[in-house]
Amino acid sequence: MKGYLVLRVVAKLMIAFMVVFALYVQFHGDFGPGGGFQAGVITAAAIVFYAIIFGLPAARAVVPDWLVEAMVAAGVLLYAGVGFAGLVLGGNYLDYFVLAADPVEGQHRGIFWIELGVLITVAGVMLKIFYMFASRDEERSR
Amino acid sequence: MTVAGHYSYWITIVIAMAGLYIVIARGNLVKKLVGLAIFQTSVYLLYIAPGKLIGGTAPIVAEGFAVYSNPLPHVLILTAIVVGVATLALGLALVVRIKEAYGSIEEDEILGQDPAPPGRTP
Amino acid sequence: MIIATLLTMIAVITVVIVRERNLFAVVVLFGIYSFLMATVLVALDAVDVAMTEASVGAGISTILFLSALHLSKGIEMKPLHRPFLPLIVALATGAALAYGTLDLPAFSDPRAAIHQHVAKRYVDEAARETGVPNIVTAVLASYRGYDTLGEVTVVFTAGIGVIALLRRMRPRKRGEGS
Amino acid sequence: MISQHYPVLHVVLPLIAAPVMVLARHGGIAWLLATAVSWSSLAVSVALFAQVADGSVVSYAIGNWAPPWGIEYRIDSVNAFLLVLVSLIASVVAIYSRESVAAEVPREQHYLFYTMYVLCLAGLLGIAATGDGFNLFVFLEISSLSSYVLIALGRDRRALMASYQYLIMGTIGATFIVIGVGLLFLMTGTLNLADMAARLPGVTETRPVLAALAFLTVGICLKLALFPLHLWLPNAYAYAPSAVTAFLAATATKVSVYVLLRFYYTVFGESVVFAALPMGGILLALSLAAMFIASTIAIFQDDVKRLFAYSSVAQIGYITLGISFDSATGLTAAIVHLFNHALTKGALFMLLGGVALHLGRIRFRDIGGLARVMPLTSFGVVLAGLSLIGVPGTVGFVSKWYLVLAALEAGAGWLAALIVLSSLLAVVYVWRFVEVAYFREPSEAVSRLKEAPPSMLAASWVMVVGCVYFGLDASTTVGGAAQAAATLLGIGR
Repeated sequence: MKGYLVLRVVAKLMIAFMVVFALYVQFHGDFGPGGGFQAGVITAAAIVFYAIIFGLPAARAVVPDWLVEAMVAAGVLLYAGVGFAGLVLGGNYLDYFVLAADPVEGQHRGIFWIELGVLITVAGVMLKIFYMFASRDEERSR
Repeated sequence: MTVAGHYSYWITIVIAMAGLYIVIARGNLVKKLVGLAIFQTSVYLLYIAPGKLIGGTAPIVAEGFAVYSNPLPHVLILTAIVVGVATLALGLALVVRIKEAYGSIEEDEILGQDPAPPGRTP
Repeated sequence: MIIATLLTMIAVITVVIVRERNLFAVVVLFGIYSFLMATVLVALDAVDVAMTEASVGAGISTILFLSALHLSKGIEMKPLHRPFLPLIVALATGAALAYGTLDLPAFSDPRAAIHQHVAKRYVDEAARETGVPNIVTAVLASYRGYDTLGEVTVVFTAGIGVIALLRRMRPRKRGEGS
Repeated sequence: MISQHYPVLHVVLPLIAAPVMVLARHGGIAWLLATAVSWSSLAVSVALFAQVADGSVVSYAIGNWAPPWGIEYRIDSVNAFLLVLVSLIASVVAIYSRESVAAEVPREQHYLFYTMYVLCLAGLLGIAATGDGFNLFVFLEISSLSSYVLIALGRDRRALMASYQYLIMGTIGATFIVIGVGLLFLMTGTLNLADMAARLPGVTETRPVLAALAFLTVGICLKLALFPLHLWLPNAYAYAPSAVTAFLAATATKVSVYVLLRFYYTVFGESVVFAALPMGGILLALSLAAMFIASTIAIFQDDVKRLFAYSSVAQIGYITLGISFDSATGLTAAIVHLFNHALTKGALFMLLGGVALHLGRIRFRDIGGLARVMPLTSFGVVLAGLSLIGVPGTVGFVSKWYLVLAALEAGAGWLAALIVLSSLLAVVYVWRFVEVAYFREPSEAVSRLKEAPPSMLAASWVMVVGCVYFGLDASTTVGGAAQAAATLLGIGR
C-alpha cells in the first residue's frame, strides 16, 4: 500500500489522533470510562495501523523490538514497584495512603502510576504479539 | 421469580452451553478456541446483568445522579476479559506452532500422527 | 426491552456459530457477537467493560484469530467426533446453571445481596476516599488494586509466552525426541 | 518491621523477579534470580509456618483496605503448610534446573524459561495465600498460563499438543471456578472467603449455593486431575521439560487440592458439602477408580515418564480418598500425603530427568541395564518407588498408615483392604523398572550413558533422602498436617 499518497497522509493524521485519544483515555479514566488497559490497546492499535500501511519493517524501525520487550517488562515492574514504595514508606503492600502527606492525594498518586504501568505493559504485549504473528508469516513466505 | 426477571440468566445458560459444546465436540483447534472464548463471555453476563439497577446510571459519580449500577462486577469482569484474551493469544500461538509441526489443525489428524495409544506396550 | 432484544440476538448468533463450519465466517461472526455483547454491556451501565469488550473481543481477538487462520490456512472440515458426549456435558452444565440461577435475585432487584454489602461502600464512599469519581477505576486501581497487578501479570505472562513460543531460534539441530 | 509483611513477600518477590529477568535477557542471571527468590520465598514461608503453628491466623490487608473491601492475604496452619511445600520444591528444583534446562531448552530461551518458572511459583503461592475468591482465580491463571508455556517448551513436538489440551481443559476448569465464585458472590455480596463463610448460613435459598458447590468441585477437580478429569495430565507430564515435570507434579495439583479443602471446609462447611450433597460418596468412588484404573494403565506404559504420570493420577486418588472420609484422621492422611507424594514424585521425575538428559524420551526398551551405568540414579528411583508402594521406612508408608487408620475409624475394613490391594499395583509398575534396570544387560547405547551432573544428582537425592527421613521421623509432617486438619475442621464446625 506504499503507493497511495492520500492513504499515507490520512494514516499519519489518524495515527496522531489515535495516540492523542489513547492519552485522553488514559488520563480521563478517573472521570469517565477508560484507563490504562484501554489506552494501552489503543496505543498498540495505532502502531499496528502504522505497520499495516507502511509495512512491518517500517513499524519495527519506529518502535524496535528491544523497546517493545522492555515495555512489556517495565510496566509490571512499575506496578509492582509502586507496591514496594508503599511498603518502604511504612504502609502495607500497594498502600497508596502513605505515598503523600494527604491520604486522598496519595491515592491519586498511586492510581496515576499504576495506571501508567498498565498502559506500558498492555501496549507492549499487544504490539509484541502482533509483531510475533506478523513476522512469523513473513519468514515463512520467504 | 418471573421469566422476564431471569431472562438474562437464560441467555447466559444458552451461551455457556453453546460454547462448551463447541470446545468439546469440534476437532478443529481454532474453532475450539472460539468456543472457549464464547464460554468465557457467558460469565460476563452472569456477573454483570444482576448488577444493573433500572433507573440507575453507570457508576461514575456526578451531580444529579443518585442511583448507580453496581461497580464491583464491572471490575471483576474487566479482569476476566483481560485474562480471556491472554489465554486466547497463548492458545493461538500454540495452534500456529502445532500447524508447523504437524501440518494440520484438526485434532484427530494430529493425534493420528503420533501413534502412542495409552495403555499399550509394543 | 432493548436488553432483551440484544440478548436474543446474541443467543441466535451463538447458535449460528455452533453450526457454521467455515472458519472465516466463524471468526467474523465472533466479532459481531463481541460487538453485540459490548452493546448489551452499555445498556447494562457497564461502560468500562463495554469499551474493553469492544476493543478486546471485536478488535484484538478478531485480529489474532485472523492472523492465526492465515498462518494455519484452516477451513474447518466435517466433525468426526461423536456429538453425544459433548452434548451431555453441555446439557448437564446448562442444567446445573439453570438450577443455580433459579433462586438468584430477579433482574434489577435493589435488595439483592450484591447491592447491599461490599459494593455499597464503594458506591457511597469511593469517590471521597480515593478522590476518583469513576468508581470502577477507584475499585480497580485501589481497593482491588492487587487483582489488577495480577491481571497485568497475566498479560505479561501471555506476552512472554508468545515470545517463547513463536520467536525464531537460530537455526540449529534440535533433537525431536523420538 | 519487615516480618509483618511476610504474608505478601513470598508472592511478590518472585513476581517482581520476572520482569527483571526479561530486562536482563540473560539465562545465567535469570537462573541466579530464580534460585534466589525461590530460597527467599522458602525462608519467608518457614517463618510464617512457625508463626501460625499454634493455630493462629495472620491477616494482611493489601493496599491497607480492610477486608472484605480490599484483598486480604490470610495465612493459617493449612496454607502455611502448602507455602512451605511449594517453595521448598521450587528451591530444590531451581538448583536442579540449571543443568537440566541447559540440556533440554535452547539457549536463547533460558531467560524466558526462568521467567515463566518464577511466575508459576508466584501464581501457586498466591493461590495458597489469598483469602479472596476472585484473587484466587487471577493467580490461578498466572500459574496456569505460565505452566502451559513451560510444558510447550518440551523437546518433543507432542509437548505442543499436550500444552494445548491442558490449556483447553485448564481454562474450562478456571471458568467453572469463576462461575462457582460468581454464584456465591451473587448470594452473599462479598468475595472475601472468610466473609462469605460468615454470610452463607444466612442465605435462605440453597439452590445457588449447591450449584456453586458443584461448579467449584468440577472446576477444581479438572485442575487437580481427579479421575476421570485427568486426561490432560499424562501427556503434559510426559513431554514437558524434566524440571517442569518435577516442579508441576510436586506442586500444581497439590495446590488445587488445597483450594478444594479451602472451599469445602472454610467456605461451605462440612454440613453443606457432606450432608446436603453426597460429596463424600462421589469422592470415594472416583478416588477408588483413580487408584485402580490409573494404576492399571500405568503398568502398561512403555514410556517411563508417562508411567509415573499415570501413577500421579492414582496417588491423587489417595489424597481425595482421605478427604472423602470427612474426619480428622482422614484429613490428616490427605494433607500428609500431599507433602509425601510431592517429595516422592519430585524425586522420581528429577532422577528421570537425569536419564532424559542423554536419552530424550525414556522408554523401557532403551534403558535395559541402566543400574550398571547410573547406579545412584537407579537406586534413587528404587527408593522413591518403594515410597510409592508404601514400604515401611518411607514417607509413602506414613500416608498409607493414616489412610488405613481413617478407613478403620470409619468402620470400613473393606476399604482398608482395598488400599493395601491397590499398593500391589504399584509394586508391579515399580518392579518393571527394577527388572529392566537391574536384571538386563546394558545395550551399547546404554553403556555409553553416565550419571547426571552433580548439581542435578544432589538435588534429586535431597528429595530421595527426604522420602526416607520423613518416613522414619514423621513427627514434623504429621504434626503439621494434624494441626492443619484441626484448623479446617475447627472452622467448619
